[in-house]
Amino acid sequence: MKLRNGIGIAATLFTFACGALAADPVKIGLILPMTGPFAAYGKQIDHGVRLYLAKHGDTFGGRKIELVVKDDAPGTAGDVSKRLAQELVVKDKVDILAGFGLTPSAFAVAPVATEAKKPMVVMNAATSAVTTKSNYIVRVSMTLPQITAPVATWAAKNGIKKVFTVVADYGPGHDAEGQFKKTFVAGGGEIVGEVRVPVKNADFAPYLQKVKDTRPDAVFVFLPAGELGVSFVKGFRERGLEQAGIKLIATGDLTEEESVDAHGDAAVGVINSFHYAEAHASPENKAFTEAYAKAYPSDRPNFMAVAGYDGMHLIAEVLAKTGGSVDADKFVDTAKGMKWMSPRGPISIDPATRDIVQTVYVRKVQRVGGKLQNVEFDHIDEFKDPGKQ
Amino acid sequence: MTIVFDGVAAGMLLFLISIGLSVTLGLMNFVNLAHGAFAMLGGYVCVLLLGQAGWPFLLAVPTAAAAAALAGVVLERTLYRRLYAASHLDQVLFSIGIVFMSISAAHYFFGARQQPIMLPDFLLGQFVLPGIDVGIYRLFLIVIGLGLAYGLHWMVRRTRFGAQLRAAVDNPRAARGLGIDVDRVFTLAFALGSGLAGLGGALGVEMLGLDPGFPVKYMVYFLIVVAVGGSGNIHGSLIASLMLGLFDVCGKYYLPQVGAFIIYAVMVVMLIFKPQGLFGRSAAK
Amino acid sequence: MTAVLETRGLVKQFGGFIATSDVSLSVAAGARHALIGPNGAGKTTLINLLTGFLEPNAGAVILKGEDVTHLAQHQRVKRGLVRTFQINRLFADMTVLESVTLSVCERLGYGWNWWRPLAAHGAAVDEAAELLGTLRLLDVAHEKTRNLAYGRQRMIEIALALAAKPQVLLLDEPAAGVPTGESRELFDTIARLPREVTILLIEHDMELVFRFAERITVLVGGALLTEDVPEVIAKDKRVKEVYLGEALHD
Amino acid sequence: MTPAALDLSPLRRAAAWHPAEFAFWLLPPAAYFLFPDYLALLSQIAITALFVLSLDLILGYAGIVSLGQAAFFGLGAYAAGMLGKYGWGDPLLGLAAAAGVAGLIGFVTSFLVLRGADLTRLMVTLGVSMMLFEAANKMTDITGGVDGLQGIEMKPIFGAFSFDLYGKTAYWYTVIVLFLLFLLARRLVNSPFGLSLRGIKQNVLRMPAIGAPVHGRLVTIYTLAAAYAGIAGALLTQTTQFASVDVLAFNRSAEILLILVLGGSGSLYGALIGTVFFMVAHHFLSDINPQYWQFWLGATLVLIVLFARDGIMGLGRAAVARLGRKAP
Repeated sequence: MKLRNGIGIAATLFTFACGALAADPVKIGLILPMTGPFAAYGKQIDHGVRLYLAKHGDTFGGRKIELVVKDDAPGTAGDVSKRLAQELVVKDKVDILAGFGLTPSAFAVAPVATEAKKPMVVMNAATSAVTTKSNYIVRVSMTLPQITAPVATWAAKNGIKKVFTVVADYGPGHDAEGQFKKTFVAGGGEIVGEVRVPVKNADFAPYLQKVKDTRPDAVFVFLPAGELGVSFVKGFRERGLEQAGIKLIATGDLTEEESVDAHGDAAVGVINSFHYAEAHASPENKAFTEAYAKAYPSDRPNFMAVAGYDGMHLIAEVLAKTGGSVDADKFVDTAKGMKWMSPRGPISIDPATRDIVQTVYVRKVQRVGGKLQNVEFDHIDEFKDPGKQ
Repeated sequence: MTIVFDGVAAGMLLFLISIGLSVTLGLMNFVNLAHGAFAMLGGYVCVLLLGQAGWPFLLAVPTAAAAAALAGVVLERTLYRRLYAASHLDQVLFSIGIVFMSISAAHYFFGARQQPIMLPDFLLGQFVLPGIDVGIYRLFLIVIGLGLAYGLHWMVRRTRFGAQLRAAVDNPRAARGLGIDVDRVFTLAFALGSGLAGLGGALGVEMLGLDPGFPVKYMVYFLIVVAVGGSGNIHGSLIASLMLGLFDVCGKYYLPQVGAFIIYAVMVVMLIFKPQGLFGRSAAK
Repeated sequence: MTAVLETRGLVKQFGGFIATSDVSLSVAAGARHALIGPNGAGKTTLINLLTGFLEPNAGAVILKGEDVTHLAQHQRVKRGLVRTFQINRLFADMTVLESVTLSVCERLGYGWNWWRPLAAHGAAVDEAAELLGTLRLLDVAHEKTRNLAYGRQRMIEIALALAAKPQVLLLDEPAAGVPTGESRELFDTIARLPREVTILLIEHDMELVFRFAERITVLVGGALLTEDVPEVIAKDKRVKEVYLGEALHD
Repeated sequence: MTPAALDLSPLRRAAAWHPAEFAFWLLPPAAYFLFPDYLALLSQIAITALFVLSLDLILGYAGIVSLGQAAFFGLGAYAAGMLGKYGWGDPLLGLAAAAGVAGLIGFVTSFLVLRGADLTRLMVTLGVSMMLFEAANKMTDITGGVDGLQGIEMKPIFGAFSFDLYGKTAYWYTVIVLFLLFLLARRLVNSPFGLSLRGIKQNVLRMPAIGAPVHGRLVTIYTLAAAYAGIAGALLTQTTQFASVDVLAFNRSAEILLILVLGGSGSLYGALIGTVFFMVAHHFLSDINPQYWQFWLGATLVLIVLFARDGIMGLGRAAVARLGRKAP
């Protein structure tokens, strides 16, 4: 009796185990800043990921997707991100690490991905070197040089000879400054002044006055999205730099959809280069923006939401192709060279660097149907990260 | 010249956003780090009235200040008054708690994004005088700042309320003995402090932006002004703000490499030579 | 008798107000010397100048023949010049034994010892306990200072000073605020101190002063008015006028 | 010599090990076996506890308010990081260097910081740490800026125990360092030196009048606390192989102040228990409610200030006292 029972239990357990194996969900650990100064990043990426799952179902390659979100606020503290990654791997037993609002977070987690052999899908962190930190990293967002170079090229080609650069005084700012200078000077332009402004800066008056006094053809700005950009653009208008014949050119994060409304009409006319605009005209984007508006009526989709969406797409496609395998090497091999039509346009994963290759657009801020939009008027196709060349 | 004007305007903005703290910290001797939370409230009220309700700017700003003052009264009546006798450290922690709660609440109600603000046309742009470009909004800030400084100074020094307030702070028991309603005086003073915070917040949105992180982002600036100015001193705060604004703007214009250093360096140097602040009362608790 | 503590032409100004004006005072070794004067005469300022809490604008303080004018307070304490305060300055959250042991430790130079626990410094603890015995504070040795009655706290104020083994003890109104019965006990304790300890006393209660002091200095408006033995001071018309004037003002 | 009437045992008991303390220190080894999945969090708790301890030494014992302790934490973190980057990745060497650098800067800045009253100290410590932050942020080439110092390689401890993914080595390493430094702090606060610090905190004006050199004592403890904070920073770098300018950020200084008050300042165990409580609450609240957990943190703070002034340790003591009254 006892023995039979024992066998019965064992058998039941066995079937359970097998059944569980087949339907075992794929766990994705999303490490994002959900509070603190970069809370908006986490929110947008989270929205993008969930929107994808809502639209395309949550089962790929026969396995259900399960998300575990961890808040690594403030997002700049690598130690926190790393600890969360360790926990996700060790305790929550996730199969894939994803998210990463800011570069330090991605840098700190990279060794965990390598050691634990987990694929790591970077959905924002934009410093060029991120993908070199682990062979399991795939990036679906952008790199800073990638979105900086096109506006420099455009400026050099369109009669802008002298540029004054204004960047936030921190790592990414220094990178943007370097890339702009490199591309712009190579294109025949001249940098007539450069200034690095503190990240906590209440007043741009002295810098703007300096720009005005120097009288360049244009001023190039890179500032973290948020009140700095707003303050700069408003100051630019107030001080009459436009009337003094100075153009405002920037990377697209200055006027990305989430913060452009805070600029108001001051932003109209800003020329910038970026990889995604809500106003991008394509059926994919139309479907995406409509679904987004329905799911999150109080927010506007921006590049981070799209990166979350595309990151999830990449994971889904890989799972479908590998039949649900989450082996890191297999995952990365499958992801390499993958091409698809994203809401932002055609994109692919560079097989050599595992970094994203995409079309970068040159846009101008305009009012479209009462909303401030970045309207694309030029583009560079299949643009690779120039920071790695 | 333009740089000097900008420096004065920047200083005036510092003065506007920190003067409320001069009242609570300086006059009432309460380290209210939640000052920025009241300022944020003023900012949000102002933005909502302008954007959603379409009120005119000049009406929305005082309403924002009134809303912050009202919130100040409510909180003072329920919570703050229990801590008047507590140590500075307790007050710091208590008000940091309020800051955290306000950040989360703002996040909940308004989201994480920057709030837009549209100034009326007559405050936009600048006009050019020989040798100096005058930003109209900056000029507006300077005028309001000077008006406030004068008004407050007059109120504290010349009115009955000011005298009662000073008496109540210096020696509450004696003040009570003189028939002053100390509780009421403190409530009013706290309302004044938070109302001024709200006013500063509303006027500052244009230049400082507004998102849930506001109370923390600018906390350091409020404190610097009050610490350098010496607590409890309207014209001390004014002069400290103007000095910091001028140093900061000129430093950034002429020595942009030094950047954010200047404001901290100025503060530390000043405090080393004048530990009580520029015009401090040495009788701090 | 030689002077153990002297001042020469001490001047202290606060802004335009002259708190101490050209005070030259001499306290003999072993003296029971009192410093009196109406409110605002500058007695406490003078004590603050003697102990180094304030620095004089001019003049010198000489302790046992050494010019200590520019020494820090704790260095003067090390040289035997110790004071009590008019308003208690105690360690509210320490036990009485801890407070006094702290003072003893500082004198014995244990204050920098950071490895062995307090209890292991037997000599210091024993000495503190003995002092508590003399001052009849043993029963509250393990009580926190803040929990004691005012009279006993006043006694601790003196214990802290005595633990520093003063050669010159400056007592700033030791009986201030103490009920009469207790103040008598307090003065008995002071009177029992050995003659090696020179005492300079500031006191308002004239009865106590005349019972205790063997020499009295009168200070008015920051300046010395007169100095003599109690019998002479008691008859001095100027002194009476000064106190009468104060009485009228009150 | 001692009068027979006086029983000295309360004084001895103050420095002797209480059974509850032994029990407390059994927790870290127990946690290793009970929560093997949480070792990374537990190591960070140990590191934060050490950092809070450094603040407790100056604030809780000597009464120096500071909003700039992250300056020393960051210096230590960078000292260890730099060594690791340029090939001297031995962890113990890193700790020593971190303590040295942070202690040296602590010593130098103590002369600025120790002037003035509370508010002045608050602002000067803040100012000093902000300037350090700005300097590190400017020197991206050296510090790696916000992106972090690249290429930190840590050698195994004693050449035998390397840092692993599960955080086992990191855990034992941080806990042992914390324990040793706690022992040192415990000796210190129970010594005459510690007593003199309490004296300074309780009545700074009396201390010179009993012959204590107040300034010298404060400089000493400030320097020592800086070294403690530096070691905590070094531990963070070594266990995460990561250091960015964030280690110098203002919110770290503010956070440990909160933790210390939550736990109860002026008590070493207050610092430790406060850290455990805060970090665990933070961890679970932010898991449950990642966006709004700060609200509950704020509410807790307000309640503590209003109703439980001495923090968790104070509540504990009150509870023990009440039990004690009821029991006999």
